[in-house]
Amino acid sequence: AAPRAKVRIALIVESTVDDKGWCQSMHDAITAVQKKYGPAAVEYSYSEKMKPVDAGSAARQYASKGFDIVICHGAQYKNLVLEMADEFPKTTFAFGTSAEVGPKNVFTYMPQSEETGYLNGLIAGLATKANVVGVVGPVDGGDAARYDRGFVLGVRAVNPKAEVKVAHTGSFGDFVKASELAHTQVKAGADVLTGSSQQALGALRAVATYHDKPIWWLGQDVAQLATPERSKVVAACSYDYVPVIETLVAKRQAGVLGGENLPLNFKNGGFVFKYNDAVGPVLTKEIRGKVDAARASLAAGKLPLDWKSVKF
Amino acid sequence: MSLAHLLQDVLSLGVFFSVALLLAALGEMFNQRAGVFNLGCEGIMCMGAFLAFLPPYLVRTGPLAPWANLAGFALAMAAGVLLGLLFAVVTVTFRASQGIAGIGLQMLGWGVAGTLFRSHIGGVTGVEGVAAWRVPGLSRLPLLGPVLFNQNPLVYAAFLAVPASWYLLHRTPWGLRVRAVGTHPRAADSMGISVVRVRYQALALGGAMAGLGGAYLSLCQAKMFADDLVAGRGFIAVALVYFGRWSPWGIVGGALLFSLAQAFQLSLQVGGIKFPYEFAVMLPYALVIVVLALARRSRVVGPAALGKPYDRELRV
Amino acid sequence: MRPAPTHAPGPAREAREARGRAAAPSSSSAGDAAPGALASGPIGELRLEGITKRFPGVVACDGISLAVRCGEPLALVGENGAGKSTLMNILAGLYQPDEGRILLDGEPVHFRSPADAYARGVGMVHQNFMLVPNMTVAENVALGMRSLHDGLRLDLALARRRVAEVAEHHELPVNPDAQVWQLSVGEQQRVELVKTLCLGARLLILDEPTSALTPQETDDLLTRLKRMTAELSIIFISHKLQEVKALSDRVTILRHGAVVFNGHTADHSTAELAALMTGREVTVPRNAGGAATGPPILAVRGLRVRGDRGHLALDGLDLELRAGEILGLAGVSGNGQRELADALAGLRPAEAGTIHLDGQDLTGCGPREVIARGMGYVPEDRHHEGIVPSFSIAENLVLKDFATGRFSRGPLLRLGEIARHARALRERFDIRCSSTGVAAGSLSGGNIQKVILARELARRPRALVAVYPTRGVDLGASEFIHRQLLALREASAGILLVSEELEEILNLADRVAVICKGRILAVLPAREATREQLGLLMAGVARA
Amino acid sequence: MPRFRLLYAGAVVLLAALAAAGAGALVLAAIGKSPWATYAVILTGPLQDLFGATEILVRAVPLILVALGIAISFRSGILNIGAEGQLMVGVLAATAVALALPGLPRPALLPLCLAAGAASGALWGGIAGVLRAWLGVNEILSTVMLNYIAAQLYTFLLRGPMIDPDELMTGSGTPQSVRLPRSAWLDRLVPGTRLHAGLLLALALAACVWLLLWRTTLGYRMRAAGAGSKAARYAGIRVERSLLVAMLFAGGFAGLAGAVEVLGVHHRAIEGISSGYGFAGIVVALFGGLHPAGIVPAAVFFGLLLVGADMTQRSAGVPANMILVLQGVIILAIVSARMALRDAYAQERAARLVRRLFPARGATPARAAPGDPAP
Ligand SMILES: Nc1ncnc2c1ncn2[C@@H]1O[C@H](COP(=O)(O)OP(=O)(O)OP(=O)(O)O)[C@@H](O)[C@H]1O
Ligand SMILES: Nc1ncnc2c1ncn2[C@@H]1O[C@H](COP(=O)(O)OP(=O)(O)OP(=O)(O)O)[C@@H](O)[C@H]1O
Ligand SMILES: [Mg+2]
Ligand SMILES: [Mg+2]
Repeated sequence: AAPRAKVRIALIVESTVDDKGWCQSMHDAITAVQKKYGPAAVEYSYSEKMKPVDAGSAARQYASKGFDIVICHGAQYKNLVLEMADEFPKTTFAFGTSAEVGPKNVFTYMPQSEETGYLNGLIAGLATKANVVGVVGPVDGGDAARYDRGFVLGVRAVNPKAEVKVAHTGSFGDFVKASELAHTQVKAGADVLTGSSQQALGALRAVATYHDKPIWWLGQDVAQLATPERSKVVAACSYDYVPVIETLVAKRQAGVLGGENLPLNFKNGGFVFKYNDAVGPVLTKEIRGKVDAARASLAAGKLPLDWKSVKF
Repeated sequence: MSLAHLLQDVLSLGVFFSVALLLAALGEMFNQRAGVFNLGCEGIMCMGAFLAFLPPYLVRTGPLAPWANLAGFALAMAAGVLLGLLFAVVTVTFRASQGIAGIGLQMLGWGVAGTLFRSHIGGVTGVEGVAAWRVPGLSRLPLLGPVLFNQNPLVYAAFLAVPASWYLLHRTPWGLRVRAVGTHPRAADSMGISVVRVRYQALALGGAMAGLGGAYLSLCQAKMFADDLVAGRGFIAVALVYFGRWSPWGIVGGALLFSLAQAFQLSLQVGGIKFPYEFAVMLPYALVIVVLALARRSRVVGPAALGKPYDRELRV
Repeated sequence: MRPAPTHAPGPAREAREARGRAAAPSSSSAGDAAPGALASGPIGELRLEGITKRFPGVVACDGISLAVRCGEPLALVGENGAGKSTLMNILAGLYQPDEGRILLDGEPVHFRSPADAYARGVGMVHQNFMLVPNMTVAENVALGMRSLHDGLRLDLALARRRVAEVAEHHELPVNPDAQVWQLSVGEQQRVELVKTLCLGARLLILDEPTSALTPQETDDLLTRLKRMTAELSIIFISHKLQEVKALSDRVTILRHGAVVFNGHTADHSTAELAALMTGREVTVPRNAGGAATGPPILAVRGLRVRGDRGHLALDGLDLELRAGEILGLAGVSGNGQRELADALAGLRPAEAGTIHLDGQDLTGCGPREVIARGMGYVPEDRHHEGIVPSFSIAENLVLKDFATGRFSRGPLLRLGEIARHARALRERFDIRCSSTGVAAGSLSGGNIQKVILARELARRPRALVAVYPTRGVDLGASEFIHRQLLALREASAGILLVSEELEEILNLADRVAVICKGRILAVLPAREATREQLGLLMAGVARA
Repeated sequence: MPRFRLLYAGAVVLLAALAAAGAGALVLAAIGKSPWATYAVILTGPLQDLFGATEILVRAVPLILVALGIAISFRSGILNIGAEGQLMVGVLAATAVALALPGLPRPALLPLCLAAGAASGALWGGIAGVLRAWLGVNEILSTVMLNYIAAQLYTFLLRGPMIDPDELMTGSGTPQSVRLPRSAWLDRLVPGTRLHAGLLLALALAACVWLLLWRTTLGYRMRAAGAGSKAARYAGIRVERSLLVAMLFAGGFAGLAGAVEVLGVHHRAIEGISSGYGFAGIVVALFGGLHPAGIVPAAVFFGLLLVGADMTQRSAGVPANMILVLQGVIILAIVSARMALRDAYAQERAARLVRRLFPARGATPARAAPGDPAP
């Protein structure tokens, strides 16, 4: 439902809103909501490249200028949100990833990204001819850690013979290193790769250089389906924060300023998943069948994933 | 997978990864040989990476498309020359402190590239880039073939630049002037060599090479551009000059050591290690330090006038 | 090309002047453009008119006018800081004058860089060597040869040939392929000379060329220069008036940036010249004391020490220094003097042998312990080893004692005491400076030497090692330094005076030890030693 | 002459400011933003309210601390590029101590945390010091490399041994530590702002560094070793030891900056805590002339720049990277200008030029005035 009064939303991100990854998905959701309700109903402003200390001043500036909802899009902003929540009790703050329940004017959100990883893992397990699958991880933490583990579960579920090679660049933003890692994975025999966070684009770009080889990529963001490298992307799934934003707006209108955790999963529509129909024969009927079935069970909440059990 | 196979992969990837560092470090070597310490190498690489990426990004099809990469390299080098000259104005003509000016240049290069990219292109964007070029015949050699002769054209160019740099430094009049100006500028000046001019030239050349190193990153290695694509490689290139003790051979050794270690640690991770991956990521950095600490041979001190602005009338 | 005039012995200046006037102003041919064609005789008359050069805070040259007539060796003398080097740097194109002009055969010339000066035949051998140490002799020469700088390939063979030609023509043997840093000071001086000639100098400016040379090398150089006057004009700067007398026809004296005297060398005695230079009577201090009888204070036995290049620089050296004596250590430089001095100061480890100071074993001690035991050291390289140039004079004066109770309280420095100390020493040692707070590096060479000496003497050392203490120092300051050394001797300290100047050693020392190839060849009472005998010993030709 | 000097200084400063502003404006024009509006926000934005003003100081605190250490090391002849890594190690140590001893009373815990930060930073810096002093490894090389190693160590510890157990339990898995006990927090100086007692510490330490460098035997020793290592060695100073001590100080200060940052601002070890203070600190140190009295204002100026440029994003829509452009051009312009201002030779030359161009005013008045016949 459209808000009764104008809502002012501010977003604080660590990289940029066009990073085809973590930050862009939130930005896209807010602009989608803004479009839906009309710019008269939703005002939106964002700050990019915010180190935690800068985020502190930006968030406070937003709050004191009367923004209603201040979203600090990263768990590293947790403290400053908790601190400011005391000082600005009338403002709604939100940050994620976090599964904790915050104070009464703080929402947290947590993508249960093992689900997206699991679907991609199913495809990888079925699509690999070499039975070697590669994961280009940034740092083993947060939603990336969950995605990677879900991915491993997915591969194992359909192809116990396949080996999943998980490696990390140690950085969220070093594209060149991600590219180096992807090349190393390919040389080591991997023919299906995936990766998370913005650095993954470096890996995707590396995969795309193997034009004429059957080497495939599974995207952790549907924006990747719009890149020139899309011919390598078999499928992609990503976070859809639109429900989160709508919830934030609706709850605020209803007088609830926080105190809840909003998970993202297939069940609540927090994820989108897309095949790349143009990718050709690699996307077999079998794959579609298994993935669709799994997606249905996930959406029904009937497929628990014990991602914590995966060690690598 | 066989050990030989692994070795071949590590070697060929190591060579592939080393080129940006190698080019930038060779350029920095010329700067330092002429007595100027340019910590702004990183910024020049950023600009190089960005500008090299522009033509192939803008001209993807059409009759001009095949030339786009070349235009990219040319732009990157031209920008490198300009930034090198800017640095020369600041440090040679105004004789500003080189270390701090270098950090300024780094911020400027990174900032301009990032700002223009952000406001005119945005996002993270790939380009077709430059493909590997097999040397006919040689590429079929066992082991060496894939390692050395199935690489990007710029890889060959960079490795040819090593002996070329040596020749330039030690067998040409210009090299003689550069070495003199970096060791004993007053002596060079007293023989009618213009210290200022030689330093400008060296900085222009160094800038061009750093720009090319950046172009390698965006057009040959990552084949994409993103803000902060260079991510500190310029600083590593500067460190490699010290590692290589101002000699092209030492520098190529350092660049290879670092990149092979990088390729090795990635292979190690991909092979499934049993310790926290962070320690694998540290490996190349730690290795460079350890090798130097163990080498400990005669302390080759750098060009004697390194870092010291020169003025004829200033008392030494 | 004119026939080379025959060498005119003695003060045959009328003949030379006549030749100079006759010389056509044909001397603008590019320096080395035509290899093989060596300097085509002296250049014409060179005139400096009203040259003024200011540096921040000083007027180094204040309206100086000067003429160098063709083929007439001119000597330029003056105290440290009088402006000699500055003036010559202007003539050589390195500095631009603020005012005034240079005329070559009446025609104004403008030297924007040394290259311009060389192109007109003006070349300079600088006070500090202008050689790139990690290059070969040929490379150093090639650096200045314009004709080699066009192509892509460096034609070192041409440079080598050129060096060989010049070396042969002027009988200045040098090895074109030697690395400069491996050469001795004397050899480097020769290389400088060859280099300057190779680049086409026909007016040769020599800024204190002899200050680092041994007596033999000096004599040798003077003979060669004398011979060269047949072909070249020469301006010669030196603090040693005997050399001035020996070489020059005319002498110009500068003081405080202005010409105070201009005349024929032959018409004046060295004493007169010295008085003109300093503005007062200069007497040569001499050691008048009897033979030292004090107990041995410094004893060195069988000392073996390696030099920088790994060779055995000291090979079983024995030496004994008594309290209250000055022991002169004579020798050609490079025979282990430097290493001996460093070893005595604890800066160089001994491979074998012992060093005892005042009966205590100092072998293996670092500089800190050695200093604490009362050893003083006036090192050779005053700019780098003697002072911290960017530190103030006051700070430099306590470089060895800042941590003692006198200058510090606990961890804190006693700045007041340090300043007082500096003022007192400035007074006592006549250090010429605007204040003791200025950077020591900004002082002239002689004053830097006084700072070092003041620091060392104020510590009342038991033994003092002084290496070339008056090198490059003007007459007045030398005299002063010599007096101070004698006074220290009176205070019954032992002094090891390392010098290449036999005058200095014979005037000051009680005994003379001659070092050659890392051993002491002989120890003689100074009264009995003669120059000739010492010269032979130093060359390793004779035994005592 | 004094009038000329004033004119000269004015002209140089004006030219530098124009050059910097002009270069920045060029880039701003290239992205279609108004230079005037942008500059106005940068220079005045942060000063509009108390919070903005205090934010400047919040940035200045770590900058001062890092720069003080850099000043010590540069003055002692060692170029420390490794403050970034030393700072991170300092964050880790301070956090570890605070978390290990949460029961300690505040007067014990807080100093202990600060000391741990400083000590660990010193240790990290000391590695480079030992490598340089006794193994001849160039410190630029080693400190650059050690920065990367520290960054990995940082994530390793925060992801593994030091991670907040809640993060594991809830499955968020963010690499960050538990919130520090309140007894380890630095006091906030102004309510409603983030300005913390670290500022007082930084100012006090600035005074101490001045004392150390110019008033103590230790400082004398380090400066002597830095300014003339050979002469220092000849005078009995153990130069190697001085280098190490200097690096210990430099690392210690950077480590302390990390500790202060975590105890004063963030209250837990998180990713991205440094904000590049390690590099900015070098700039501040050199800007401040490697002297505490210069470092403090330089840090405040940089704080203004950081906060102000950050605001332009929100109020003028300028991309975040523009901050870097402006910092870059300002640094280049100011270092050039500073040289020109301090360089007596350049000043002389300018004076000469003026005399040559305007002979009537420069050279002749003394001579012309008396001889001037009255019309
Ligand atoms: N580059 C310079 N910068 C500042 N002052 C200088 C410079 N060169 C020389 N001076 C000053 O100018 C004066 C003349 O110096 P100059 O070197 O010409 O003396 P000099 O006669 O050669 O002395 P010496 O016998 O010691 O070589 C001195 O006061 C000196 O301190
Ligand atoms: N020249 C020096 N170089 C390096 N370190 C020194 C030097 N002089 C003293 N130190 C060290 O600095 C510290 C304090 O210096 P101080 O000069 O007060 O020591 P000290 O009491 O004179 O030394 P000691 O009496 O042990 O010989 C001591 O640990 C000392 O060992
Ligand atoms: Mg002189
Ligand atoms: Mg004591």
